[in-house]
Amino acid sequence: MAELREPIYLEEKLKEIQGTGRLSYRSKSLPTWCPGCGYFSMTEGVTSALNQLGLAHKDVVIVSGIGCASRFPFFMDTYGFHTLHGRTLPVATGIKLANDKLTVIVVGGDGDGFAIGGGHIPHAARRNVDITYLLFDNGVYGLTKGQVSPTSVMGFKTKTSPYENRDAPLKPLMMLLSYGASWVGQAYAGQPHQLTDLIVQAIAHRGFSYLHILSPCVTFDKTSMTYQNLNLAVRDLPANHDPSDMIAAMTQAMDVTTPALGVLYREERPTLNDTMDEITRAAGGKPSTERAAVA
Amino acid sequence: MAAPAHHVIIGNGVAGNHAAWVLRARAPDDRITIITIGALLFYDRYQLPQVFRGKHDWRAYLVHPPSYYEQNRIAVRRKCRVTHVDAERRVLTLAHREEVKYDTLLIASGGGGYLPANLIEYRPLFHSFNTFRAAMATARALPEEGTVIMLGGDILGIDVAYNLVDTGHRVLLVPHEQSFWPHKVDPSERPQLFEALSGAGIEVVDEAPVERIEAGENGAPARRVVLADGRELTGDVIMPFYGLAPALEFIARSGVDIERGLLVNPELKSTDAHIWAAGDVCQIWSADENAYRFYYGWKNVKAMGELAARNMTGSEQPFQTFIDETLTVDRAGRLHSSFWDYD
Amino acid sequence: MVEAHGGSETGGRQIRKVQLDEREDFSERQSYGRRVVTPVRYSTDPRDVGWVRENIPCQTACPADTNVPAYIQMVLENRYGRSYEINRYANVLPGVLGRICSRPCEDACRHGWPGNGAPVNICHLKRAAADLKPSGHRITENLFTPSGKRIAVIGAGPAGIAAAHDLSMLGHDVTILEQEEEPGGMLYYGIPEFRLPREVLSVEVRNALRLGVGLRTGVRVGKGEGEVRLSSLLQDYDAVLLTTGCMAAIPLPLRGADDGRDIAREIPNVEYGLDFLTELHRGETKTVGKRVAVVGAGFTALDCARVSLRLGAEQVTIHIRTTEEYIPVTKEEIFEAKREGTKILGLRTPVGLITDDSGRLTGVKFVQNRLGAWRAGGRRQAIPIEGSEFIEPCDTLLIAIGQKTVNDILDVEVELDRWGNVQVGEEGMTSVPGLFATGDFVIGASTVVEAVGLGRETALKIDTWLMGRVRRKRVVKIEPIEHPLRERSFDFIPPQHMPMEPMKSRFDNLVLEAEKGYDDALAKEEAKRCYLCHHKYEIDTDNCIYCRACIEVAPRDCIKLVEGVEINEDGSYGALAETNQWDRVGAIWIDNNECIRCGACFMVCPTQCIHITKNEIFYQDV
Amino acid sequence: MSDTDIQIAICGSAGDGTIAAGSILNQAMARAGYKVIAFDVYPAEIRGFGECIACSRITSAQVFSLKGQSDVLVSLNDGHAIAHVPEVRDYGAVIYDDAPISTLKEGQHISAHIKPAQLPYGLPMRELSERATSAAKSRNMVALGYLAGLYGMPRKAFHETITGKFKGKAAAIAEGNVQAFDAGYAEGEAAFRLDFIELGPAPETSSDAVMMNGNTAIVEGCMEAGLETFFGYPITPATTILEMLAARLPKQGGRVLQTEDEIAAIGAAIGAGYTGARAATATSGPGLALMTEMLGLGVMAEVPVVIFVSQRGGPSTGMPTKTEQSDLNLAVFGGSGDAKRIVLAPTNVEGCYRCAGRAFELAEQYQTPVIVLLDLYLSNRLESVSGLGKTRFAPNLSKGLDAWAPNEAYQRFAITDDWVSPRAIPGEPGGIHTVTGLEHNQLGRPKDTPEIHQLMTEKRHQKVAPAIRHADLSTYKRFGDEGEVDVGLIAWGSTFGEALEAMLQARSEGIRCAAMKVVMLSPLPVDAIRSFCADCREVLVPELNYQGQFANLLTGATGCEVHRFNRVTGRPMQVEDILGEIRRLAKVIKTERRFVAA
Repeated sequence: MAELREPIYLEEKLKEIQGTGRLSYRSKSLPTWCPGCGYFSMTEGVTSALNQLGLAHKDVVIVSGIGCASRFPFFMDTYGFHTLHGRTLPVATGIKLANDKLTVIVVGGDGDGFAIGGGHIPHAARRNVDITYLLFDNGVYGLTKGQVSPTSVMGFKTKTSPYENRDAPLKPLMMLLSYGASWVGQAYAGQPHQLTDLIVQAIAHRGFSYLHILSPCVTFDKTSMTYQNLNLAVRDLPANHDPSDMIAAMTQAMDVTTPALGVLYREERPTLNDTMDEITRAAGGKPSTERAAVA
Repeated sequence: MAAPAHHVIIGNGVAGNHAAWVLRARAPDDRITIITIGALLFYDRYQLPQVFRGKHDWRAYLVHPPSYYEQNRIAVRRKCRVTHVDAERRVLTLAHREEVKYDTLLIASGGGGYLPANLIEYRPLFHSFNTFRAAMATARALPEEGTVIMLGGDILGIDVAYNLVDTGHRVLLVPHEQSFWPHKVDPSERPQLFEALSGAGIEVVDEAPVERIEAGENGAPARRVVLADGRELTGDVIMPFYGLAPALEFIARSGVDIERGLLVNPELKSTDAHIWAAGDVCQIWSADENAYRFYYGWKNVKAMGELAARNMTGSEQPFQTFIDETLTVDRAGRLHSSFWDYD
Repeated sequence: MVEAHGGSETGGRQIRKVQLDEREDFSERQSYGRRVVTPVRYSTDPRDVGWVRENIPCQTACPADTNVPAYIQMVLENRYGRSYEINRYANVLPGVLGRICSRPCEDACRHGWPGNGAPVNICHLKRAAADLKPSGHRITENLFTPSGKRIAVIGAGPAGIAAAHDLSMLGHDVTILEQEEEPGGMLYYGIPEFRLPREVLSVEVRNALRLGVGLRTGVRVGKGEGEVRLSSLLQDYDAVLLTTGCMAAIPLPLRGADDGRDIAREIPNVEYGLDFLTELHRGETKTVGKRVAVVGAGFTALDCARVSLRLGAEQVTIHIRTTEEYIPVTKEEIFEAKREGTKILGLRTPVGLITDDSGRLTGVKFVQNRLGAWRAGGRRQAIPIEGSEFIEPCDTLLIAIGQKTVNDILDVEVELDRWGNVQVGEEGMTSVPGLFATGDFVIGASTVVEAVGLGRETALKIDTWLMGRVRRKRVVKIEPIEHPLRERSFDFIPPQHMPMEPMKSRFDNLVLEAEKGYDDALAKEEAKRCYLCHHKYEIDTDNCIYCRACIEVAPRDCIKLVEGVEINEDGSYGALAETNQWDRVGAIWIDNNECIRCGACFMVCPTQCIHITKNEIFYQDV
Repeated sequence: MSDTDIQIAICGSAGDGTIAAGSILNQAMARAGYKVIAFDVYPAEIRGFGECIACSRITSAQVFSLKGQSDVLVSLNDGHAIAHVPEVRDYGAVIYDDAPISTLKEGQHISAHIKPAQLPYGLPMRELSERATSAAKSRNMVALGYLAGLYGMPRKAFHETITGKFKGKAAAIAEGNVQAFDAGYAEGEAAFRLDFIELGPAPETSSDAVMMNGNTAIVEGCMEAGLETFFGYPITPATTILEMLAARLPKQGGRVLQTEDEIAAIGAAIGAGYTGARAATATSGPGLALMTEMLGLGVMAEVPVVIFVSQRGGPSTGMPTKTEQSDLNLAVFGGSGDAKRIVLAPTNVEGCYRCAGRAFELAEQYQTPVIVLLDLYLSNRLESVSGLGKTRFAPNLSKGLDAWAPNEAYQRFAITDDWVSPRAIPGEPGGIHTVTGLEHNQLGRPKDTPEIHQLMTEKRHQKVAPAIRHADLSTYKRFGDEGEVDVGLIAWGSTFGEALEAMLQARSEGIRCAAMKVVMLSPLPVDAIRSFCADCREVLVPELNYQGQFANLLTGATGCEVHRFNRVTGRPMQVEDILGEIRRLAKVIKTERRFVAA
């Protein structure tokens, strides 16, 4: 028997939503993803997060590659850079290196990130570039109309895996943990509240933060990573989970059948820009930050 | 500058098209739109009986070539049914939910075949002749030398009946008080008129109300009419001709006055300042008769179309009919109705 | 994506199909008082009250406040008994109104709105509930404790009966005084039996009075010999309710007949339709001539015409002052009359009666009219055209141009309005303390359902006056619904036609009912057509990700990108302010006025943020 | 009854199932024995927004291109379709949904735009779809059914095609679509026809003729040439080659791998080629750009490998779903250094099939990468192809170790009189050697002396020269009037279809003209082109790029002056446009003649 919810009164809700000012982070044009796409929760999540963190529109750059998710910058009212397939992280690194003050957010899908762009992730992670990487994992190629992806589950049938996908899917969370990402979390597009909360933490984190977002493709995956299945599968991290405990994080990351949502791992360590400053100092020069202080 | 005025005409018959022509002449820069439920451009309904003579290409019936409408910038919205007219906002709604604004509206939607209430349930068993499509359907359903049972037999029907007989078909006419409509025939004259029809080869049966109508099981005859007195008539098609009933459903709830037809003053303006009417659809106030009355026949309808167009564009003349409604039998014993005249 | 037809690919929910036809009948179980317990909220918030008003047009249109969607849903669930009870709660004569109601609800039905097709045959379903309820069905009444108050109701018409029932349910001791031999008023004496079989009427009337209402028939209230005085009643009872309706025919206003005489009454073959029908139903034998002319445009006029045909008239013509468009009768009724052979001629007013030397009527003189200004209720004025008189020959003339109240029964000073009807105040009371009045007696000739509604309303007002406080509050009852009960395919079901008696046999006698009523299959099929407007679809904006999956599957323009909403001065919602500008879209919202409750959106929502609630008017005892 | 020639344009928004409806129409009509040429235009978004047009020309006699004006327009989305109403001929039909669900402003409904001479056919598509499948998404099937019903197209063929299309999916899906189709079909049959569009009887088709598009033909060629390994990465419009091979190649023991990118794809292919296996990859312009580095390695190391390239609008990501012929330079010259390679550009679907097969022979015979250059239009264009399986592609043409005189030490890059060295493959005894991307000597050892680089560069160029005379491959061909003509057309790739059509029409108008197709772009059949130009008063080179890349190529190689006719609309060349150009040139010639005469 369905439970009875508190009444929703439209004008009150509208006042509340419009009052927050998060809508101002949206562009004017409506997103063009398939209706129902998990990526819509990205717009809601990121806009709310930027709003909660009170970041100025002009100080935010969103970088994307090729793929469905990469259209995101067009739906935001911030700086955006729509680069090439899989080549997002180098661009983002360059931007962050050139300007400390910018908040750089990279968005991409599983194909863009782990297939063609796979070679770039480990290096962005171990250098601890102070950027946020939002990876929307839908386990399939959407823009090329449905081919198998590196995170596709085994047995997944696509046009390019007509005899079922035989390759074991990547475990991105374990990869990122072992690559040395200093902040690793997981969220689910079907739970927008938590997603927003985690994006806030990821951006707030100083260093390379990786948020893995389970985001169903409603057009090309009707069997495996669907909302129906995920609704039943996902769970929150145990209340006693310690994000500083790599082993615990790994254990959670290993569980792909009932994905754990929340912050798996967090550590503080010098970012790429920090080390750049140190090298500058070691070479006897003046780091940009200090020069700024003098001026 | 203000947008050019938009004259919308509902109906694609003589009245509507003639009105459009006159409007274009009098208002070179205005928008003119004809809205019709049919799929065809304006064609000559008086030629329709030709379908029995094998004239089946609709282009042969067109009054104007398609280029005419482009040259005169007359938009013809075909296959569009008006479902509502909002006289307040001066917007009419089409069945596909498109809203069309108008500055002046001319209702020239003509009349559909009238059916007595007790026959309505048999509608699917009838053939009609009011459109090219209906005429073609009838022509296709009617075999060589086939039999037509004509119910009522208004003046339009009698024209069709003549053509049917001339093309070697058999016609059984079941008379009704509506026979010879819209002529008001004195009961005493009816026998000789039916005489004349019989003379022309139209078999007139004794008048009796229709009891029921049946479709023949597979294998001829296709149709059976059972009369109240038990008589049975069989034929290939049944064509009811009980006169016309104005087609006005769409405007019923828009506030203009309607009795049987749309009520208009002698200047053809309805009770709404922006809505006019012309043709079989309108009941015009006649001062001398102290009543709203219909005027039929090609000449009247054309005159109404022209007059409406003039009054829509500023003039103020009243309508007067040019034809006296006569129904005569000529020396050859053939009926002649003044409603048949046209040029 | 061709392959993507049907089903729900997007959503978090699995469809659970409801096999409506295979449900067992719960109505007995209901009568044992065991109900599935569901969480409920009662609201008096103007936004909720306004929602019900805006979104359940049928109930809003119903003078008796009948909960239409609820009882139709019961038909769907094969619970005819329960359906009947829901009806009976609002009006105690469902079987009767299921046959002869004027159906304001159907004119309002959302299914009849532009683009939605034809309205649901609500009235036929009401009758179906009455006809098809299980043979062992028990009536439920929730009774108040006895109050010790005594109330006299004058007149056993629909208003009187409805009031009497509700008053006695509220614990009062009620007595009805009726001048005729049978209770029912116009229902019994006005409406012909081929439209309303008498056994249906009497059973429901008796059921209505079973709570101990005293019924004294053949008792006239008035000033005359052997008539009960109103003044004495006022002394004997705590309250007296006048529901004597409009039992007098309005005389035919003829030119040159301004000396007060009513010529019509002096000519043998001229009768007033009301008297004609009343006498007929008192059991007198009535006859009509070959050509019958009826003047008037109400149900009475049509009844007169149809009765005349059954009495052997050959040509029956109804003459009306305006036109068919504007007369207050259902289109079905007009169609049936025409089908039976009645002619209806418009734009004419009778101005004189033509008689021969023997003083018998040979024809009626009419004047041609044209339509004039608009009057209340979409009626039109008819303006006579000078010099357009003409004569219609006829053998019988039946006059049914209206009814009025009879006030000569009052032996106390009561304020009247300019039409001679008694005036009542806010609390339903006349200028005389303890003397209440309602029904046609107050508003003039109207419809049965209006009378029932008024009777019910006044009963509550009397109760409030007697008890000194409001004991019944009108609130909105809100319950959660687990999943949609409808399918899109239901919307394509055509209206189910009422089975009719074949023409041949119709005229055999006066009692053979013309409408046969739905059988179970027809009723279920028709019930499927109901949108169940009391189901409210809402988007939980907190969980909405604005993905528009719902909009894609919407069958109409019913889900909208919203930036604001109008608020009416009574606090209810007005129109939604839509926008396509992404940074202005505050919410994706379901426009319940466009919504046809197909459930498509519910099925596909990825974050399961669409909820359904059942919103109904509920009378709370306080 | 008259010959059939109906062109149908189905227009909708991406996600309306426009393309799907079109492909079912094509397959069904081909199945019924008609000739079909079809081409789709669609946007990059998967669903919801951009404009899609599926255009099919159904004929009884073979034609070479689409008509400028369609006979029927089916609108699945008025917003997009309205703009295309003028592209329907007089007395042509416009089919649309006459029961939309939301209120429209005047002019937003297509019925407001149908010209007086055109004929409106409205039906409640969405409603019928919902009735049939209680969902709106099979609108396209309803519309298709209506079309088929209206013109009495063979219902059975459609049923088979639809069920075929959904094989492997839930049975309900196929059924639903068939129901929707039938719902529309019934409406169409019942509709009162006013147009004069006639569907003639199906022509007699040679038993082995089948409908296919360019990519499918490539796959057929690969299958028949015994392709053993294929590596690919999804990219429009080449993706379907990978998709089809993924499904089919394993059936005959071949192997397909979807690599993580184009760089890896060609790398793996070259590795496989080195082992002697027949190897290939497929991509589009952007992918080819990535591959050029590896391509250089292939040339340098003389490894046979075949690269199928389907061009799309560029530069950069450009117009992924629009056609263009602007990768000629990249294909012929792209890469670092003097990297000579063989480039074939088929001009029609059957050509795709033959070139695919021959490409492997060429690669082996001349031990070098071979590029087969298509474009999106040719990749997606459907034509009927016959003679499949008749062509026996040589199983192996490589000059093997047996061609080496055994008494000497084996030289992988030995200089021979035809510049092609005997090639040993791993596993062969006595053929041990090393290949490298560095410049090398006959033994394959790194060496950068002036003589070696001079010699080896010459070797890599000279060895491929005879390719223009390759057996059973027409690397060029002349059509139209023999001998001297006024106007001569030289065209390549997909554009040649339009060029030929235009030339034929020009002749019917009494203009003396001829057309030459050039299939091999590198090496270029220079002598043939020279003599053709010599025959023509004026030479016209129509192509779908701005620079006139082919005109540049052949002028540079032959020194012949040509008129360029360039279009970069993202759409195929229009026959009318070329024809106009021919008329213009012919007129000029005429006036010159008059001037001379006077």
